[in-house]
Amino acid sequence: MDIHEYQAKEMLAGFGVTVPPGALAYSPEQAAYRAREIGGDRWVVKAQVHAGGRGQSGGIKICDNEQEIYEAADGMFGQKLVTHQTGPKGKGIYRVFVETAVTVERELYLGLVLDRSSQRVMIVASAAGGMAVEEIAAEKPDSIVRALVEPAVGLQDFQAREMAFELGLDPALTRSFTRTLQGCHRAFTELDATMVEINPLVITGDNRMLALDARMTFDANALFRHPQVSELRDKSQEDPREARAADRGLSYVGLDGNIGCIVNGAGLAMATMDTIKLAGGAPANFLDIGGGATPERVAKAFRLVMSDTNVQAVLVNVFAGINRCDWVAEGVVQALRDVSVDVPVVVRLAGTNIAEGQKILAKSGLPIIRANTLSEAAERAVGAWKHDRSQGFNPRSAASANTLRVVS
Amino acid sequence: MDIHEYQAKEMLAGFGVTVPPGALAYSPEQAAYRAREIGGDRWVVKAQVHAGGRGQSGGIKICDNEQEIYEAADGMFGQKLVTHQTGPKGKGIYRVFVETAVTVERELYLGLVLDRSSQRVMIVASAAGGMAVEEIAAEKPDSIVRALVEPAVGLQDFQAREMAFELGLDPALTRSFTRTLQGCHRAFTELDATMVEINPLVITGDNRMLALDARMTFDANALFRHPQVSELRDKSQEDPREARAADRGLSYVGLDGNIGCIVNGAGLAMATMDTIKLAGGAPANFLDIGGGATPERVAKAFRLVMSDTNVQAVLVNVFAGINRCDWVAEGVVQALRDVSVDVPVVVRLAGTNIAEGQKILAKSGLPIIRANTLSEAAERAVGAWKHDRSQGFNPRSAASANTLRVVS
Amino acid sequence: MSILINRGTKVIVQGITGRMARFHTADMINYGTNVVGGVVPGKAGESVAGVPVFNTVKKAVAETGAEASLVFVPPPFAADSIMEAADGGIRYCVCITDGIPAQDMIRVKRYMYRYPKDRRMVLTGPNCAGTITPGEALLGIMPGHIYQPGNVGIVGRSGTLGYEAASQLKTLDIGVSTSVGIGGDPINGSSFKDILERFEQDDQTHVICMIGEIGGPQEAEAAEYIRDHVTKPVVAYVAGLTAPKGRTMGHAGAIISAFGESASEKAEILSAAGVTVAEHPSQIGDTVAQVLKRAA
Amino acid sequence: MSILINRGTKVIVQGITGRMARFHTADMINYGTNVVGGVVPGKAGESVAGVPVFNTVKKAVAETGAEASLVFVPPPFAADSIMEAADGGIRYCVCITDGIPAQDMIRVKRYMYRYPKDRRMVLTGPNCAGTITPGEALLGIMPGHIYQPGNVGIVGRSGTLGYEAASQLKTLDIGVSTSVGIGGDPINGSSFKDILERFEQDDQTHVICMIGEIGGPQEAEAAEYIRDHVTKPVVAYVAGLTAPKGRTMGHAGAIISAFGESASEKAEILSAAGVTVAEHPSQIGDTVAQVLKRAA
Repeated sequence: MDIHEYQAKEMLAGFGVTVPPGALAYSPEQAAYRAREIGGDRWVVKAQVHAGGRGQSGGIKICDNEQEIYEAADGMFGQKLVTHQTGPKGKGIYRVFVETAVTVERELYLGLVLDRSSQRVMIVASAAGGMAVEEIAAEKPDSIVRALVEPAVGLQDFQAREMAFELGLDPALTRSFTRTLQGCHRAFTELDATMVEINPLVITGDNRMLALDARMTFDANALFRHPQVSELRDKSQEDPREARAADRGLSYVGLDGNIGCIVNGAGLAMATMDTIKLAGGAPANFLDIGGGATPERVAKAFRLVMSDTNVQAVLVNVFAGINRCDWVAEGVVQALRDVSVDVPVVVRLAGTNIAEGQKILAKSGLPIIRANTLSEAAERAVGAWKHDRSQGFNPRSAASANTLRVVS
Repeated sequence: MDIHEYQAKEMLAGFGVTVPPGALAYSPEQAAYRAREIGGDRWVVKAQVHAGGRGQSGGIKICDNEQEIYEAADGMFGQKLVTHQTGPKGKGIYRVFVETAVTVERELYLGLVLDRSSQRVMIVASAAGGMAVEEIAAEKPDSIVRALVEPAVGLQDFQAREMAFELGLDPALTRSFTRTLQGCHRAFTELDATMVEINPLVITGDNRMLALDARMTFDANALFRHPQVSELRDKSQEDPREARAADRGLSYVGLDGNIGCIVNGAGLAMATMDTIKLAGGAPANFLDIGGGATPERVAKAFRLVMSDTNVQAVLVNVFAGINRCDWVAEGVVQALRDVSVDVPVVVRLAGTNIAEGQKILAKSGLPIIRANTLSEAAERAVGAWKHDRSQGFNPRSAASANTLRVVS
Repeated sequence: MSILINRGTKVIVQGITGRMARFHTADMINYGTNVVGGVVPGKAGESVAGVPVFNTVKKAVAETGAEASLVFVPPPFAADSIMEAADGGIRYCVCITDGIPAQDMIRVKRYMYRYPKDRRMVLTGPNCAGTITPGEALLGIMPGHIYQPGNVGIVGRSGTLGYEAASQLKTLDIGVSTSVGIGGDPINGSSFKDILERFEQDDQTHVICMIGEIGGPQEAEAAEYIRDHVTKPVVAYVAGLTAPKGRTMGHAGAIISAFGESASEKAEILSAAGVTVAEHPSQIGDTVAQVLKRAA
Repeated sequence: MSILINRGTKVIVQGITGRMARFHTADMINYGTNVVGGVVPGKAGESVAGVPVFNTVKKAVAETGAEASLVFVPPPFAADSIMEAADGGIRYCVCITDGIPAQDMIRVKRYMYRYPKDRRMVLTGPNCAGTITPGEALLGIMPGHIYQPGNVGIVGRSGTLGYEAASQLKTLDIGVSTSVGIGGDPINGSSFKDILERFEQDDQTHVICMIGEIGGPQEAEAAEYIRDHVTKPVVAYVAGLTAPKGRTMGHAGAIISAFGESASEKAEILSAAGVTVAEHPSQIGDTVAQVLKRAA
């Protein structure tokens, strides 16, 4: 789960990380008013969206007076900010953060992540702050210093000092860096984060260390013990389809293709997508319906997949283990009776009671295209989609012999 | 460092341990008034002293109305409570705790200690609560269950459950026990305790689990990070001489004998006491003056030792390592000139520059009895004391040939 | 021979009174697994599918001699249950639970290392389908009938994709020595490498089939291990060719976040280490069959 | 031979710029110890007693090849410094600091175990006088001149009582192979047992002299170890015959809190394990002399 910059800063400040004075605004008027509250004579207005790369995309403006602040904020509110991290659709700006501008002498990078290799928390720092960590890794790999946190004792001061000296900080800043890093680490572990990033971590003209930008992401599995983090969820920043899927216990990721996928299990879902690709098609989505392929779940899955207007064929691939195939087949038939599906549907079932399952599909009278193996399923789905296309059909507006039409 | 029962309960309650409603009082009037605040129809008035065994010594009274509370408290205030843990002098009662009386179905014992064998925190519990853990260990050793806390991960719920089931608790109480134990453990580690004891931990008539009595002691070495614990120190409960010594950086323990000891190093101090005993005498105190035997420190030590009116001879035993003997000898001479010492003084110096040290003692003109070895020193101190006694002198009131008299 | 479990392995189920656990306990017993009991705090004295329930793992081990455990406990309490198993004398634990916080798993792994190697519990999962030695014992939630006894060792991160592989093999009349699901979480009990090591030492296993997916360094680490230490032929498939970078696919483990974590990079690394990589997920069975023929 | 340190051991001093540390660094160098540097964060470039100061232990080890370290850092920061030494490649660390919180020491000990045995640091102390191999090297704060080279290994909890023993030996013209102070704290880096094990394996050590005191289980554990594993004669003295139960004598370690922790109980346990116990503290030297004569 992602949160906004201002929320991350507020959290980290609670753990002893120093941040510039700032305040949130929901309107241009509020932005100008809050700048006066903060005081100073130079401010930064920052669009609050769940994505990096705001600076290059007009999401960050430096202002010298309240009029400029008003105008900067006014230009942001209600806009979609498109950065290299948002995808082409961009993310809506509904909040801006007004912050005192500081004079920056040096920019550092500081990040904490779950490192899967060591199965520990890893600290990554670099003297080359201000650019994305991927760029740093590509362009200045030697500037990166790393440390692993021993889970038995947590991050030790000496590790922070070692990094600080590697970064070339003077003794006073070494202490600030240690405090900052220990604060980030405590926030990371106490709040079950999966990532904490301060980029840039700046050294000001008066030799103070400040977190100029901050990002945190959280372990969704651990939200049960952090209601205060759950409260920070901002659905305006999420893909509405993915968010809706998550609310229904399905795992959905929208893609660019046009063959919708309904699969049980993440690995099999990816393999299904791969097979579609190898058969010459393109998957419209990743969708894992999870363990219990109940009729309700299958129906929800169909609704979700069909809500993507690019979808021109649907491939259902369910490997029934615990759930017998006959039961899953009933679910598919039921779903197709309940949900409006006007594109070809290919169903591949495997596992327990496969014969009974096939019989149910056949008996249903629905124009379901059946397949026995994964590759057969993919080929038939791609074939159905190509056939429609070659016939000049727009399958979402017209019916064809191969097309299923069930209206709820 | 010890704290009072009511303070321990307040702390543990902050960590989720359930305690009966109660309030502190500094006078009998306040005790009666606070009982009304608490409500209920039966109360316990408990003397707040740093010692166990209050019940058998009149430090705990059950009262049925405010008059009884007033009288119980009135009988306690200003008294010295003598229990098997206080020593014969007892401890002064300056605060009483008024608590709602509860109906007790079962009494358990729960203790957390630093276990030196495993070098971990050990949990000790017993179904035989209400008596001292030493008695439980002697009389019902089979009732004791133990668990060690793995420092890398802390106390786990399963460990608490295992104990609870061993204690024969039902599932609902198993959950209460787990919460209580986890609370105690968090208090132990977060506050750097060396002991947390709930005895008895009771199960009430309505199947609730309450801490009826609680004790905590803290690691003096860790107080620097717990100012809120330091604030709970109650000097009225400490031996004034030991407290004064501690304030001066000396480590002093009063004993029953009459040969005062001034030694550098705890091990050597104990060995010196042992030697006195083996020579037929009895040490009046343990006193470790620490590393730097400066004249000021030695003077403080003499003042402290002489404040014990039982002292009839003083043995100084300093093994000079870093501090050369000549320097220590100067310190002793200086101290004897500054402090009124009217009993025989035996000085044994060893280590660096011993010859120079001896010369300084001899030259001082003070009637210092010198010794070269530990046993010689002890024999001479015991001899001087016995000689005085056989001459019928009361060395603290009259002078003798062997007695040093220096008035500041 | 087989790895991790066999016909004799005495099994307990932690959280046995839950709906899913009851179902799978019965299923495991039907398969022939030697299930000897269950553990649910406060439910000692009850019985599920004919086996007794105990309050603690220690008690269950003392009474039944249990050696293996299946954890079916909800995410907030699962880490505690795994540690209880490790402390209670269990030698092999499969954790099915999906959704355990990553930091809990870091702690669990740290905890298991407090025990000397000769009594350190082996954990597979969490968030896995379990382990099966076909014809002998099933410790998990997979459908037993799709596995045929034989000498291909399967190890994979994904549950249903593992079923797909096993059923492709069965269609070709190829059997499985043991199939191990290591689970899809970023921090898990055993890695590919840990299981490969066991298959390498197992006489019954002639060929190893490894089913990876995008995300994480495990496949690359496995490749290095195979290159240096595995003498048996290894077939691999890596799911997620079509997965975009930076998007989580279904479970926290499946996200491409660094170089070498995409399916094609992993396939390349495995090939370079001498592994026969199946390009299509539907060719896993055929590829194993070819390698078996070559090895024969 | 000797244990832990010798003439060649390269030593750094952590916290070298403190007043006490400066004094003892000069003292150690005068004694002949191979002090090669010091560590104080932020003071790189300075020098103390002719040796360079570094910002971190890692840097000091990289630049000087240091193998041993003396920690002179104030109590709130000492645990961190010990861990820095353990992580920085130091093989043997003596911590002089008195007053480290017990929980910090529990963490330090847990931390050291993260390293495999072959690169795990040995720690003695905290709250100890240090270690000396007479005539070769001194790593601590003891007066070097009271130790004569020879073949009695001394291990003790108390500093000045250890001096007392060494000087009694010197008076009798008996020398010391190595003398190790393990410190008076309840949680310490090395126990009697750990050091006895080293003396047992050390050719130069013919007789071991162990100086215990009241409180804690270490002497009883040592007795058991001596009975089962030590072939060399052991002489022991236990201070605190006159110490009352339940009162702390000078440092947190010296408190009798359980059965077997009083001086007389400990003496009895050691005797039963075949140790020659000196009854009087002033007889430590004589007792060692007798045992040496018997052993010769």
